[in-house]
Amino acid sequence: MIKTKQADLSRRKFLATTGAAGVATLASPAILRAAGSPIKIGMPTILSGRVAILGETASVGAKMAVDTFNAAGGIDGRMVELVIRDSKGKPDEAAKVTRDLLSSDGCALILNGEASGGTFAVHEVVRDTKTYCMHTISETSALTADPANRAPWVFRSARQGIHDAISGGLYASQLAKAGATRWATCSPDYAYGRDTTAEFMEFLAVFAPEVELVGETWPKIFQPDYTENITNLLNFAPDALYSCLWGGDLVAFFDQSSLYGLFDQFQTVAVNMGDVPVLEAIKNLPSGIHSGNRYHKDIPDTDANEAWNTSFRESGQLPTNWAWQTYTGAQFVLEALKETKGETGHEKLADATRGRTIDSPFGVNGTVTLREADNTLVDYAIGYGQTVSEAPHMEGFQPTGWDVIADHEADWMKRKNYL
Amino acid sequence: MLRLDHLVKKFGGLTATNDVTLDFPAGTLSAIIGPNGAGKTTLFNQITGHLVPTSGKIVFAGEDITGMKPAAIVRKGIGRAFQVANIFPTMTVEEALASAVSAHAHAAFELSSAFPRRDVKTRTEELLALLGMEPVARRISGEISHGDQKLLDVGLALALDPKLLLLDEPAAGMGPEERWQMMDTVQRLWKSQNMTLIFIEHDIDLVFRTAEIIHVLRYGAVLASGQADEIRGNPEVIEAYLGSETDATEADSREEPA
Amino acid sequence: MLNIDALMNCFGNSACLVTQSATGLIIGMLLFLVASGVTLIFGVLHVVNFAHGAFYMIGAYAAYSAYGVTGNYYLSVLAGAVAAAIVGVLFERLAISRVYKENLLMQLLVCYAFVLICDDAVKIIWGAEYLAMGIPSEFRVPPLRIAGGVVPPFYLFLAGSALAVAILSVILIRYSRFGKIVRAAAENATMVSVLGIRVPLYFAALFGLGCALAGMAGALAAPVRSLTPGMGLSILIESFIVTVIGGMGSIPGALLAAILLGFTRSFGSVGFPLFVDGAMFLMMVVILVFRPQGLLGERMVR
Amino acid sequence: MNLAHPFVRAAGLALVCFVLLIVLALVYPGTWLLDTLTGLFASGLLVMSLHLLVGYTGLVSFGHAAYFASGGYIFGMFLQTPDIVAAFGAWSVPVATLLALLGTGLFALVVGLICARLSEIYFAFLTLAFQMLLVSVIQGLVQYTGGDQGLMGGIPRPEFLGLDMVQVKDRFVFSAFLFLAGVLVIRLVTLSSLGATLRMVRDNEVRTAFLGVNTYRVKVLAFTIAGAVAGLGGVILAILTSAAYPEWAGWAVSGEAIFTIMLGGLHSFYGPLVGVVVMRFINDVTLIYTTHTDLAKGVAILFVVLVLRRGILDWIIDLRAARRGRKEDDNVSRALSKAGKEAEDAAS
Repeated sequence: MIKTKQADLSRRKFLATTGAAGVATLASPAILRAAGSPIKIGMPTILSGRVAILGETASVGAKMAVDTFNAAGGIDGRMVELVIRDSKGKPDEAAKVTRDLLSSDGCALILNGEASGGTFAVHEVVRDTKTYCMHTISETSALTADPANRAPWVFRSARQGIHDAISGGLYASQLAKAGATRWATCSPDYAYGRDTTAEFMEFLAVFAPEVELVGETWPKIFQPDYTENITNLLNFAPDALYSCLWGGDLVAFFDQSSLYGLFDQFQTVAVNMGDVPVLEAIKNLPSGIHSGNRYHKDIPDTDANEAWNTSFRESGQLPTNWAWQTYTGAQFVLEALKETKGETGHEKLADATRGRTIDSPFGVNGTVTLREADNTLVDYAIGYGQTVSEAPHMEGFQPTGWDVIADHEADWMKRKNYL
Repeated sequence: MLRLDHLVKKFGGLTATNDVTLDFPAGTLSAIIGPNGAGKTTLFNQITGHLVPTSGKIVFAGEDITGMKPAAIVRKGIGRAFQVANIFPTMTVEEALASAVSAHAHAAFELSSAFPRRDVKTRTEELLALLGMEPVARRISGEISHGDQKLLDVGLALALDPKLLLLDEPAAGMGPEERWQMMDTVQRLWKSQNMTLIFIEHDIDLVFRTAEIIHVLRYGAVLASGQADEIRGNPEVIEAYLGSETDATEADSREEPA
Repeated sequence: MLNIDALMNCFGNSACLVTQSATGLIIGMLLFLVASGVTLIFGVLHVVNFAHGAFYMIGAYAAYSAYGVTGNYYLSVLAGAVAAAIVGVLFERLAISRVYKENLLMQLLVCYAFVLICDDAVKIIWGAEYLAMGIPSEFRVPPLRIAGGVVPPFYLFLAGSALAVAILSVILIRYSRFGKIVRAAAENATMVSVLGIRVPLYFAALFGLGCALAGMAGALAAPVRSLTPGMGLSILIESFIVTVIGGMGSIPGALLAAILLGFTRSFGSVGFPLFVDGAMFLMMVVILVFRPQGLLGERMVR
Repeated sequence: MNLAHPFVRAAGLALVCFVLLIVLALVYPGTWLLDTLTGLFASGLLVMSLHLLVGYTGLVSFGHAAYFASGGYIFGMFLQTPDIVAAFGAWSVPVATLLALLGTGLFALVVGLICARLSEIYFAFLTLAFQMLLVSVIQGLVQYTGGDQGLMGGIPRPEFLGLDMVQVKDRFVFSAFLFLAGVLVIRLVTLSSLGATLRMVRDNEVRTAFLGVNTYRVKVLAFTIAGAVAGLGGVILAILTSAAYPEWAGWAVSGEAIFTIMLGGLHSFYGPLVGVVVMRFINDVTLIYTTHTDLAKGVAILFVVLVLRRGILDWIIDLRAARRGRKEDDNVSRALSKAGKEAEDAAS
């Protein structure tokens, strides 16, 4: 039931925009539903710009889940249809696209494939319109951790920054113990970059109190030239660098940094390095960069993961962090739809989603769960390793246990007054 | 009404206005003539505040207006029309005149009245009649004939009810027939509006026929002043200007049509 | 927001001073190359080329493709410049030349349309996702150390060639027969065409030259910047800041302003890291308010 | 009441439109059209107010989006302050709207005082620079503006006069009111004596000064009014999206607004509104076939600028005028030939 984007849009959009527009569209969702027509899931994601490749893989991930579901008969024969739209990675565009998906495309719920910037915009829309929503990409902790942001019918199937920070802090404390005590940071200047960096440094200090922050530099998101940031890092003369740059920005940063021999001068922890397309795009990948796992076919090293990896690659794309997260998010949504028998009311769907555990190739123990307390994903494989210049590009992986994460996360929430 | 007192304007090494002292009594119709580059327009620009004199004084209605801004000088009651018709090309004739009247009626910033205000409309209709422009009132200013555009320019200046009106070559760029008509209109306006009028013209015949008093400029300085007969008989003027530029007989023969 | 200490420390430390100064010059030179194209076109044709960033992008993408085929970086840079020049001449002939006499608004719109079309065309030809060209092998060498400061040889090459090409084109405009004809035609096109010279071709060539400078800048920078549709925007804005600060139409002004901006970026990131962009716009505002003709501009404005 | 008075007619038209829109809201069963129109109201005020500058005063501002964003931010930041909302209660939204209008007007006044001294291209660049400066300020003051994320956490919009801004219909009615009020203000300006002065400045600034008008003040005044009305547009969008984003002040918004005016028609009052609708149409129709909407927009611009050489509404008006002209010619020639025939008949 997955059609191409264009074909998908055409009928609906055409109705919406030609003369008679109004009445026809207005009436249609109800009629279609009565006739057992497909349930539409709207998906805003980034399909242009420097991170378009991630948006593409997210689309493939969501489609995989929906295809499998429809092939297995859907909801008693009723199909599910994805409507995917380019949000261009801009918050205002993401908000606009989401509203359009709901009001002119007749989507009943949102599978949000936007990065952090746009996610908060989408979040406002679904809170405002009381629409069931699954955020699949944003890792910004405050999205679900801060009670002020929560909405009971909104979920997150992505990693959470705080989980990575605990895992990364624990891992990096070993570097600190080995003498790397002077740290600098270079992260993108927006919510995700600021929050993630602050959380990482916070936990690094928890596990290795001797660490000192000697300087930070904040390039703008999608900044073309990092020269001034790089030379600034040289001036800080740290023992180690932390960066949460990602996608094309990370590639450009690495290419430019290599001219300055940056990676010979200190240790580098680049949390988003572990995405396969990024690893392959950097033309001369330095070895020994520390990175979190984003998506890796050997983490966890199971048959299910291996099989998923193989079938994903049939799309012609390389699997990414965005891909598994969107796939997982779509799985949760579909399971919930099945339980409500296709009803899309936000409360009903939310009740069917909250606290649910599903089988997953990405779970440490073969399952992942949407934690009941804060509607966020737990039990996914998480840990740190090092890059190597040859495929599979990652080695020395050290997983972090979820008991450790849970303890520290609880402490952190207390410190933040989130509890 | 207007007195220029030892007016000097220098551009670098060039003296455009050289110690000009002139008096324009109230209610007179004067002309300033002189060959190209004699400094006629420069003189006007100083009177209207577009240029600041290097030295000397400009006194209007007993008040020293030297160095004032153009807009302030306009409000004192000096109106001006330009050598090249200086109009509002996309507005209709009626609209342009009404806008000028409106500005004069202190309504330029008025938001409370619809345009044109009733008194503005009445005055605009008077002006249109005075100028004889009713037939083209609804046409776009940029699309009417050259002569009408010049007339509109004069009309814009008249809209300000000036005590003193300066016309810079009102008949420039027109055919012979039109020129005579234009000067007749100027004379008629002057008579009916009870104002002081100064115009620049380099066509000596038009000047002799129209003006009461004539001032001849050369190289920025006053060469001669007087009534038509005095100027006509002044040997210096004949030598410097008349003899060299116009043929006397030809000029005489042109006095016929009216 | 302000970190005077860090700035003072940097001035007192030769390593930091050398590194940051070099950074300023590197950023400045590339900007100068782009801005000199803008200012050249404005100075002669009096057209504000709002589409200049698109030519930067075209240069970068053309270089990427050429590098893929030839594997030769220098050839790729040439290809980038040539591609931008060709598109520039076509754009001038088909669109911009029709609005030379129109007002600013029309020129702006034509350029805006061209930028939209180019960005989507790039998406169609090269795809929407980022591309990375990678650093040519001859430049994969350790950076130079000068008085404790760090300077990569690749950037030396980049800044050097940018400066050289920009200056060469100025000499071309000022002293060659081509330059003299173009400038004369800009003053009085009718007179020059009476002499039997086909003025439109000369205008097109000059426009193409300006675009080639942008294209070359894009090609030069391609190895270290990830290529995306719309990548021309930020460099366009910066080069306009440079052009306005230096004075519209003044090449020496553009050089001065480009270096000024480069240093603002490099030392600003030490002293006031969060307000670097703001500082650039503020400089532009101050210049426009107090000296609208720019630092070295000659045209009277008001 | 004088029904022939232009002000009365304009206000009457606005009132009729308002009633029609309320009826639409009542009978329309869904949300799509209402939300779409609400969005169009926001961009409508942006382009209509810019048109007052570009079309009526001849001031090409590249930075008009700054005032649009300013309206949205003032509105949002005011309502996101709990103490203020507690103090104003049910009047919070109207007060915030008024504040956004006045605050934006003040902001535009300050910028206008600086920019109006410059001519053409330098004016354009300076307005652009102020817009960019505003974007960096918004992005820099993270703790107040949410930086690049925009105003996060939603904008509280307490119910007032029985209107709840979370409801599509209520929100639509209030936005329609703001929109019509904004358009009416601009309409009254263009119909007033000030409007005539604006057109004089556009046509010939020097001559206007020579009629004793302080043209600098005229330009500043136009800039201020246009800015304030644009701010009202920002308020509508902030109500619709329950947020405000720095992109609203971006150059792309300004650029698209200028294009929308040109597309619709520079010389007719309602041209920009036609432009807004057509723009949305181009966007939605091209989305059916391709994601490359920019390409379609670019081609449309080139067509309008290079082929039509005027906006759509201007083109239609000119076309009708030309046809009427031809008709008159026809009448004349018919009359002439008739006269000729009669003369022939008489002769024979």
